[in-house]
Amino acid sequence: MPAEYTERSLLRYTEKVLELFRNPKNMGEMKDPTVVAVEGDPQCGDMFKMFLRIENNKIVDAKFLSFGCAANIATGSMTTELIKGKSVEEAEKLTIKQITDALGGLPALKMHCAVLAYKTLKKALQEYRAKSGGASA
Amino acid sequence: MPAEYTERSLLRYTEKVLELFRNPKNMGEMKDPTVVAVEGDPQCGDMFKMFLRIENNKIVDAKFLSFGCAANIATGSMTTELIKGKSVEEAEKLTIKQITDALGGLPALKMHCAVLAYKTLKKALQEYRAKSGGASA
Amino acid sequence: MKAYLDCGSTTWTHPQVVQEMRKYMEEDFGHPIFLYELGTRAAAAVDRAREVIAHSIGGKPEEIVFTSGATEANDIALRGVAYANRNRGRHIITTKVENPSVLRVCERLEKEGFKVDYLPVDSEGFVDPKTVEEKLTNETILVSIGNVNDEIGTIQNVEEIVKIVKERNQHTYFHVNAAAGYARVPIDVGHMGVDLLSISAHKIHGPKGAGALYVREGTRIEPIDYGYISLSALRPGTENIPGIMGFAKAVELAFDHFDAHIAHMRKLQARLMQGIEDKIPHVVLHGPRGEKRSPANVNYSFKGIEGESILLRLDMHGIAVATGSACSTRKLEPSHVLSAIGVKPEIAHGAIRFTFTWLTEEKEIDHALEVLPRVIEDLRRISPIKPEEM
Amino acid sequence: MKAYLDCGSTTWTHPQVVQEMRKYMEEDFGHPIFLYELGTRAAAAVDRAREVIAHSIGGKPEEIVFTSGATEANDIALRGVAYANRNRGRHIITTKVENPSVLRVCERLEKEGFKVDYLPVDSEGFVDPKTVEEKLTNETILVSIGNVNDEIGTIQNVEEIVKIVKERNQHTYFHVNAAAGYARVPIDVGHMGVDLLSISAHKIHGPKGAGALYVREGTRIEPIDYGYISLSALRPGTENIPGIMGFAKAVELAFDHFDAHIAHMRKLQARLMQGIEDKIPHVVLHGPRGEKRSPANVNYSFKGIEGESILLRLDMHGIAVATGSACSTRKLEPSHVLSAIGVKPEIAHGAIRFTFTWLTEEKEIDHALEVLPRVIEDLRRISPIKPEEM
Ligand SMILES: Cc1ncc(COP(=O)(O)O)c(C=O)c1O
Ligand SMILES: Cc1ncc(COP(=O)(O)O)c(C=O)c1O
Repeated sequence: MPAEYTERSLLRYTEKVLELFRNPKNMGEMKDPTVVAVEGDPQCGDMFKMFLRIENNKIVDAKFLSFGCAANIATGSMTTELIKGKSVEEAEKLTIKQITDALGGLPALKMHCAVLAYKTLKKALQEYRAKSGGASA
Repeated sequence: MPAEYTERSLLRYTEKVLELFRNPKNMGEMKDPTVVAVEGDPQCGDMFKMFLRIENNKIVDAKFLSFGCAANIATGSMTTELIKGKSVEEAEKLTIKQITDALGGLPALKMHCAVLAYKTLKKALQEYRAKSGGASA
Repeated sequence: MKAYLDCGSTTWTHPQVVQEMRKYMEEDFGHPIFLYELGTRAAAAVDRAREVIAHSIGGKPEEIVFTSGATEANDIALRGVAYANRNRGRHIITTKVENPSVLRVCERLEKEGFKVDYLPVDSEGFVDPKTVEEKLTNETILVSIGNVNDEIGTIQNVEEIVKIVKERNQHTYFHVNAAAGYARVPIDVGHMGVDLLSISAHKIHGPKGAGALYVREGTRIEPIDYGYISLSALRPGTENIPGIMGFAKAVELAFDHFDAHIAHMRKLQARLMQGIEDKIPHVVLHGPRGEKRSPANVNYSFKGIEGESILLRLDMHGIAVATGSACSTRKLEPSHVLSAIGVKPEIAHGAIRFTFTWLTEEKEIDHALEVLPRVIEDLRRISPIKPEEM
Repeated sequence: MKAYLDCGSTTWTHPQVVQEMRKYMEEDFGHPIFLYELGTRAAAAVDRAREVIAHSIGGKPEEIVFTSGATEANDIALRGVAYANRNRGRHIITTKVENPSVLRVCERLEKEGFKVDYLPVDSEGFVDPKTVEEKLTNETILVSIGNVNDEIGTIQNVEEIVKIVKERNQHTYFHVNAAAGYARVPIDVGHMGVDLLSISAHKIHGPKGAGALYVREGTRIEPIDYGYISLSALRPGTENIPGIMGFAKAVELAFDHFDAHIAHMRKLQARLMQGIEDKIPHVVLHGPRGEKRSPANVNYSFKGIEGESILLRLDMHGIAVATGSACSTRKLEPSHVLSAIGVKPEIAHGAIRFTFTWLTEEKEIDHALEVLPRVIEDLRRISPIKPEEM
């Protein structure tokens, strides 16, 4: 049977996603971040803002704001959790798959929300490199 | 909505029909009938046999046998009831509508069963006329 | 405390309905086509159900075709009439704000060579009868317009539109998808002059899997499905008798105190709207106010935040609501209804629909009104967008 | 004393099934597409039902499509596959003894330009696999054969026929209407090699209005109905969740002691056949004897009298049976199945079908055996035809 006729799992969240939606981590504004990046567009349904505080090339804190769905919020929580305490190089190596795997998977239709958080992180790291003059490894 | 799409009443019997099916009148063989007639064909699903005893141009008794459905049996009962005690002329004037009206109506699909009893009566009366040399009025 | 405020999607089945169904599952369970007593009892029961349902919309019992729901009723109405009348013309008129169960069928008919016009609506969701008039041609065989919009509650002026259609051509059929309006607003097929009308049991505390299509006597229509014919050639298959009987019981319960039910829903509606507008800033009402809005529907956007997040937060407090297009969350596009009335996408994304029935309790509304302001505030705090700047 | 011996037409709903349905009507009544808790519970429930039903036929959960019954499942299977594969060919093979829910769809497809071959059967209702082989062409896209005949209980050798079909062309799809065979004979879609298989809940003490179509992964099929899509695009409309859950519960109950159930039915069958043949002269058995007959079916003609009269007489004693073509009494033609096995019309008219399940009690059979000889004798006395001369 063609996949398009069994759409039952296209929208379901894993327990992990729902847990991170209900009790998000690292949510909120950050005062004096080293770098801030915004991605997305409210017209398209979501917008994501990431704050990083980087000291000695290490991400000592990460926070985010989200105008988005549960997938967006959960991915933001997971992404910031995964990079906190890591070096900028390590954070640059983080893949989208690592994030979604850590979430126990995302419904196919919600993948673009995960990508948004990831893109914002990439943008923030690039900005940091540009600012600090360092190139990515 | 075209009638063919609402067939709910095409097969339902009236209480009167069911009553005459459960307790048929004039059913069985007759010894020494004045005239006997058979109509129908078991291959077509029904066969009807009518016995009439006629004295002085009056139908003093009528009986029937049926290889048929409830409509057939009920119509046989009603037809024989309606002609008993009548003159041959009166019986000849009996219409199919009088019979089915007396039954409270028949489902459209079962009309041909009513017609069979009626046809058998007509045949029996014709036979009687032929036998007794008298013509119908 | 719980608050089920998504009755527009589906409702719980009334215990008396369940009781009625049980009778036709455990006792009078016969197949209605057979002549033995169990069969005739089933058939007689279906006849009674037909009467109850016909009566509730002003039709005749023999004009009721039982279906598995409004989706199927709409499909039979639209394709059944289109196929049976294609030799008279291939033009159909509907609106941009119909339920997907109408729109998807229209799109299918377009693929099969029919021409469909999707009428625009104004900012409150109303069809301008003049736009219907403009689109009518000699080829128009069918017009399909829902009497109540399921998302924003707009009560369409069906009667006036029917008049325009029928004045232009007596033989243009008029279909109404009344799934969202049934038992919420008065319906009389004679008075309205409609030829076909779809309703669904599970929106009125009847069972899922039961619905009906009213088909005016004489309407040219043909089946779209084929197979074993039990009571109706327009809808093959063994009848869902318990579903049908449960549906009829739900109709009785819904229409028994119809005026009181409406008054109750109007009271809930006023309380909810007042509460939201008093307690929460930066909200946008979708759909009309007052008499022309279904008494069972409230729909607001909460600026700066996204609907799914609101929905899931409310769910954490036992409150069930719908968001965006209640029927097409899968598409991740802003609701087609909100788009059609001109709501900007970023506002549409924050739309929450609250729907209730005559059985919804005031304390459910109050619970929602207690929780909602906190949820909105929390989500706004973590949003990068400022509601006052939208 | 009553005896319900028309389980092939429909069955009563098991009280545990009703109990299960009540749960999904009054408590977990949510719409499965929505993300709040009530919705996800409903969706999870449907997933569980899918597993139970898939397991019972050896399929995978995602290969189950819920329908409103076998009629709809057959229609989706036949037209869905025909439409999706019409570019590969327009030839379909079925048999003369299929249920009307298959035959009517085939006739429809003929009208739409498909060519359908209706295979003959032998005097016991068996298809000769060679006749299938002879009819297969490069144009053959679909073969549809029921595994058990609903009128005369013939258990078809589906496996062998599938092998022939697949050897000739891997891409010719094989559909089985298993409405009459499900829970009566073992079914394993993997072992049988079939691509599509239809089942119905109300024949196994589940609810009316629920059925399923098994569709093997990768099968080219398209919807035949359109509208609001909830969980499955192949079958639009809000799912009948209570029906689906009741269906799954019925499946559990039916398959829990499957072997014991079969043994019980075999015992009832032997008792009924022995009793009829011992007590009533001039009877004719329709369909095979022994292993190759469904354990749930007995079908005899009583010469010289007509089936409807027998049915109504038995009904006076609380006994429900079917006559002639159980599914087409409306046509007043002798059963197409009895015609196909060569039974003369005058014999076919006196055919009575007795069907039961694992829940039928021995005393029901005994009651029938007590009443039946008297009824037959009474009716023969008032028939103008002598049974010994037929
Ligand atoms: C306006 C409207 N039409 C049709 C439907 C579909 O009805 P059903 O669920 O009975 O198929 C719905 C509900 O989903 C609806 O709200
Ligand atoms: C063999 C067979 N196929 C199909 C059907 C139709 O199934 P349903 O009543 O679920 O539509 C029946 C019963 O009526 C049947 O016996």
